[in-house]
Amino acid sequence: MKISYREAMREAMREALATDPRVFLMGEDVGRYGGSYAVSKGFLEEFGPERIRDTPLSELAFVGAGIGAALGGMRPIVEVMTVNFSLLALDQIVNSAAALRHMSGGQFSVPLVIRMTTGAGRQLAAQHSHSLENWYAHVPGIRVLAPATIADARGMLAPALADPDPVIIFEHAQLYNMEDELRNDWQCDIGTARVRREGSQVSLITYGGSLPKTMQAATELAEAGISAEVVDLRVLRPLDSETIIASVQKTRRAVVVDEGWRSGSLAAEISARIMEQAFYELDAPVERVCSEEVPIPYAKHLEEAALPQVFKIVSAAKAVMGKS
Amino acid sequence: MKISYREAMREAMREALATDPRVFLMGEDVGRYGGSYAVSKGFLEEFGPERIRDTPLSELAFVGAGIGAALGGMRPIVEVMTVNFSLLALDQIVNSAAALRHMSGGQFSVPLVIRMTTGAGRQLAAQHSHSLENWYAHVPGIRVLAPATIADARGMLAPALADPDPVIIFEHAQLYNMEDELRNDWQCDIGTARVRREGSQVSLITYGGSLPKTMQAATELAEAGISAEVVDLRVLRPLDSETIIASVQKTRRAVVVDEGWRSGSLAAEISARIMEQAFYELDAPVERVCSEEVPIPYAKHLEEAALPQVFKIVSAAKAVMGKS
Amino acid sequence: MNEVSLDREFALSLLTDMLRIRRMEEKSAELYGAGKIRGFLHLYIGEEACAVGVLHAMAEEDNIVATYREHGHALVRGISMKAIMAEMFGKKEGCSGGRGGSMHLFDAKSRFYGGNAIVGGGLPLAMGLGLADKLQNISRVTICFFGEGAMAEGVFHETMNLAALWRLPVLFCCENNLYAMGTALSRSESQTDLCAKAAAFNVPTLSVDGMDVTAVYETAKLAAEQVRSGHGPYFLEVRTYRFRAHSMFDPDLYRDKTEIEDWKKRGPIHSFSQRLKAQGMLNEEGFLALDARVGEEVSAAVDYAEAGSWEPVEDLLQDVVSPEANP
Amino acid sequence: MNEVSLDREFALSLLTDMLRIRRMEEKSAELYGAGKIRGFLHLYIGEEACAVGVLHAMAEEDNIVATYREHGHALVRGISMKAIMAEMFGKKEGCSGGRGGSMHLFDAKSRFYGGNAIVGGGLPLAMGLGLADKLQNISRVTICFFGEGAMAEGVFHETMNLAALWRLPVLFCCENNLYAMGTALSRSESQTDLCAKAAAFNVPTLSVDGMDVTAVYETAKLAAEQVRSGHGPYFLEVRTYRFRAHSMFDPDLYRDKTEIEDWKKRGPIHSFSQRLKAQGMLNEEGFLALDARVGEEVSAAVDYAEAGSWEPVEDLLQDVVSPEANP
Ligand SMILES: Cc1ncc(C[n+]2csc(CCOP(=O)(O)OP(=O)(O)O)c2C)c(N)n1
Ligand SMILES: Cc1ncc(C[n+]2csc(CCOP(=O)(O)OP(=O)(O)O)c2C)c(N)n1
Ligand SMILES: [Mg+2]
Ligand SMILES: [Mg+2]
Repeated sequence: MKISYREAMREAMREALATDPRVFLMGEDVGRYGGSYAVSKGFLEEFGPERIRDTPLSELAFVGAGIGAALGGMRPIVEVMTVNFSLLALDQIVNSAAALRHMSGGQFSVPLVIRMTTGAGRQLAAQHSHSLENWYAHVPGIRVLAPATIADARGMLAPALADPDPVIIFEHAQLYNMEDELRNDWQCDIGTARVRREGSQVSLITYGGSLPKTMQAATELAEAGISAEVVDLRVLRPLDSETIIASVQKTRRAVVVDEGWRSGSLAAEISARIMEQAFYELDAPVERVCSEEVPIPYAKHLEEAALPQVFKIVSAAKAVMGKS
Repeated sequence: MKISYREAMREAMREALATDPRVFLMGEDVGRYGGSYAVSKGFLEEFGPERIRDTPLSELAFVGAGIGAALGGMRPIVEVMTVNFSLLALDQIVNSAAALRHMSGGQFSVPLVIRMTTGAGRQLAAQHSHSLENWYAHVPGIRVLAPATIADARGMLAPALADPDPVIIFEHAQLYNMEDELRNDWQCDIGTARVRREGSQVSLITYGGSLPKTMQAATELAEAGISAEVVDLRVLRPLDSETIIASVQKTRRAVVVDEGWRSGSLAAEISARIMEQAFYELDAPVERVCSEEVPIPYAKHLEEAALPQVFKIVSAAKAVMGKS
Repeated sequence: MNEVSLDREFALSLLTDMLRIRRMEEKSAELYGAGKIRGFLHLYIGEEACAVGVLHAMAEEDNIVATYREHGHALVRGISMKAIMAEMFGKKEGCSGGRGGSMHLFDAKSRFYGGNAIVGGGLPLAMGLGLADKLQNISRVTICFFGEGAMAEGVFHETMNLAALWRLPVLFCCENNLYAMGTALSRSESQTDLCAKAAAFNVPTLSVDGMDVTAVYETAKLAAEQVRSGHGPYFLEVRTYRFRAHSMFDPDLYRDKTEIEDWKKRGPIHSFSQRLKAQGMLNEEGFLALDARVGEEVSAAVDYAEAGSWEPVEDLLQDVVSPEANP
Repeated sequence: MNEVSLDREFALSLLTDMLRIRRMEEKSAELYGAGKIRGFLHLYIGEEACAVGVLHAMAEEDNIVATYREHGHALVRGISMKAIMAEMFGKKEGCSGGRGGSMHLFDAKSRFYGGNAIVGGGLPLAMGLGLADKLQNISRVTICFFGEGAMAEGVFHETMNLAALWRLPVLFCCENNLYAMGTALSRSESQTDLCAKAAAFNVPTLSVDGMDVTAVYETAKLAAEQVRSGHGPYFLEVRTYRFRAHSMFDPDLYRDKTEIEDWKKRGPIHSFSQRLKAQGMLNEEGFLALDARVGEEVSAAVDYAEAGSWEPVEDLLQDVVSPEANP
């Protein structure tokens, strides 16, 4: 059966709410409004206002409340409407959620899941188009997930809720309407990267909203006679170096695709790791396809120019193949 | 004459306050208390409470006020006590200060300087030891400086205040008591990296609080017969790739030293750029010496173990020389 | 306020401005449907009396800080409808060069400091503008618009305290339309008397019926005078209602249709034109003529936007930092 | 409150706890000078009646959230002086395994949720603990300590609103010592009546003399009862003063020496022991004996800390994430 990414995420949440009384959902407009991306539509009626909690516009406090509730025995899912607004809550995430276990010498843990949408592509301009996954991936003490397929949208929440530590789930806004077959084997781990397409000549390494573009690029590359392997990171912290390195050792070439701004991107981290762990097996320097270093502009053609696109991935791959 | 980093910074501020009536200083305890690191001691008496403004504990609002005041014709210096507390102000920095010029189609600019201390090393534990320079260096629209010498502490503020765009200055807390001769040529640009020690066999690339450690490592390497060049980035955004690449092209080997946590560090960006621009000239993969991925612990021996240290730099350099 | 006798010319200018906002936005909604305008589009329909009443009470040299629901404020403040429409089309001729879109209208000339899509984001910025004026001994009011939803944000609290502590010349204008997206005021604030919240900072407050444009005007004038004469900040609550959904993505299922209908009966344009007619200042013909003129302005704006140009992609990286930036 | 007749045993337990804090901290300051304790050290000396009065009014199952000035709270709550001292030494035997230090004392057993070095950082956390209890129908009070300086932070505003809106069982206890580092209350708040600030959220408030330990106790008990019986949050202001500098780095130049001296005259230990003597519950000998016993506890704690072990450096990466974490 084909379902959308939105429905997959929603099913995952509904299952969690239905099976674990400790789980509740909290955030701006998750209840009465139905979720700003309609992921929790109908939940208020189904689970009631105690478990589907609309919050005022108070990102710092309700994220902090999620931390406290997790400490207090609950399994909160906190929805921060978008990563853009999560800047207001970063203090609680970095200074409390991520640090509490360590600061307390292992006495306390924070089993909290924070979901937020991320990314650009809908002409929402500079303040609504951030991709700050790498900021979060930088912080010890949290796990960072980027489901990019229907199966991961369906499967990642349960292990995230079972994780004794804070987990951030990034849902790229452009993925919600994506539809695909949900097979029975959607249950998954939250520790490993996955090869989404096998190939032999170049590794295309990506995550989240850039996965569909990268898959498309691989198809186009195949048409041009280049065999590209696509690695979906899935888990941005801790990174699964093994899968990345294994792929690069096989293909000897890599392009990293990342919607974050280029400087200081997650793509840089991947590139550095490949450098450190597979330098002597590389036939060409690793390339990055990232966002241009500009606050994302509103005008459609400029926004498109600012973001990773299929043609850019294709031409980067050709370049590392020496075929530009 | 020998002066301390603190005095150099202080002289720079005093000069700015004395010569430009648009300049004022604002932040927690900058006035009556004299600055939490005593950088502005005596300023309240000298310049009065209108220009040396103590603020309540309201990081988001007073940083935002700095943005507004800059828009309104002033040249504010906002002191955020430490980078740890700057998390509370990130929204204003990223979503307003950095984006306003672009969002307004170039109509408005924000000539604001934000100073903050950064770094660990004084056993202040997990919530007071962050090195998040790379987060800031990731954001288009701002300039990020890391004065690491007495001359830069003295010289960087004036061009930062003259910059029409927001500038963040990171002062590593461990540097304040460092003393050195202040020569007459302290005036400087805020666009380039600097070779602090010439060498031929390996480039040690670093910034901020890690510079003294790296210089020390270079000395020890020299004693071991290895000629290390030390590059001080000085400007973390925009990065001066040219100086970095020129050094690596000469030495063919590099170690990046960065107090940030390893994953997603600025060191990763440097490594990725070297990969992209000097791959074929490298004799060995670029190594990174970063902080361990742990909220910085209180106990002295553990804190030391978590941070870059001279011996780690030395052994990384030897490793890239194939002499580990 | 119905009793106050009005200068006809002034009254008509208020009505005209409300109509200009209304018609421009109705057109925008249509163009959104047609894919000409994209991104988020937050309509101000129903709330026109706020921007019109308040901004008519301001002086030319005053500063304006607004939200993502700012078409009306931008227009009344003097940004041409053409430049606004072009901006929403993403054209180079737009008031933000096409980079900002509906949520980021800017205009240096009229001291319009934007359009801000972070709820509460404009509050400290406005306070800082006030600080700059105070430090430079400039007698000017900065007016900051925000919704009642923004009052839950910590930044509201921090900003009010600082503005009051430093006695800054800022007029805080809360457009209380009772909803923040789908969240009703009573479900987001433990204290729903917004003036009481503001008063806790020792800031004087006033509340006014936001469906009555002259009441808004008079009240804002009073508040602005206080601010201008150096008494520090003022808090003004304008009680209003949005007739449309929060944005074009909002199915608007969280409020009663009857509630909306009740408010519409008190619609600011409708009620004010009725009143002018009753006072003999306007007749139906006059209204239609006015509306027609506004319609022409809207058409001209759309034509202008349509004819505008796309900024070359090569310019993408312009205006991120200043070109004169060292080095 | 001087008139209330006291149970002797209870009175002596209050006095003892205040003395334990005082002597432990005096020793800590000495050890700081000797380099045994490092990092930031914020002394509570002068404020002992707050932690002692409030925490004696709490039940064993209640939750505690404190600040970086929390030695006293940790001790009164039941963390052994040995474990606190070892923590400040950075030893493995410390209550946070040596990872936290003075600002991050934790103890799961006594539901002591730390030590937080971000001003205001504990507020939403406490509110969340209250939420967890409410959702689980657990009758428990979460008490959150913070300074008056924290009330300027936006997070105070957001937290109070949410706690009040959701009627959460949280007792917010502001230790108003009049200064936030070098910033006097009157230079940081436009409204210096802190109860008025809290009342703006429709939260009931009480203010009490923080130099009078039994007054604090009685008032906290009253407030806690309200919270426990399901009436939602309560705000308690404890008016106190710190006799020492903000931290060991603070030269303390921002307040009058006479102000400090005046407050010292009302010192909580001094005044309470005087009162017990006046009521015949204590004599000088008794006091000295008590103090000697406390001195022994302090010595034993120091010995324990001194004899403690350093965690092996190889364990550095432990307790960053759970070892059971799915890989
Ligand atoms: C910090 C932040 N959080 C959330 C949002 C998403 N959001 C946009 S508008 C809005 C409601 C704001 O309500 P209000 O302040 O009352 O203004 P109104 O839309 O009613 O004019 C929300 C939640 C945002 N833009 N910024
Ligand atoms: C968010 C944040 N900003 C600034 C600081 C630095 N700082 C530590 S304590 C303090 C003063 C706090 O005063 P108050 O809340 O009154 O508590 P007190 O120290 O008087 O007990 C400041 C400014 C901090 N730790 N956290
Ligand atoms: Mg509203
Ligand atoms: Mg205080």
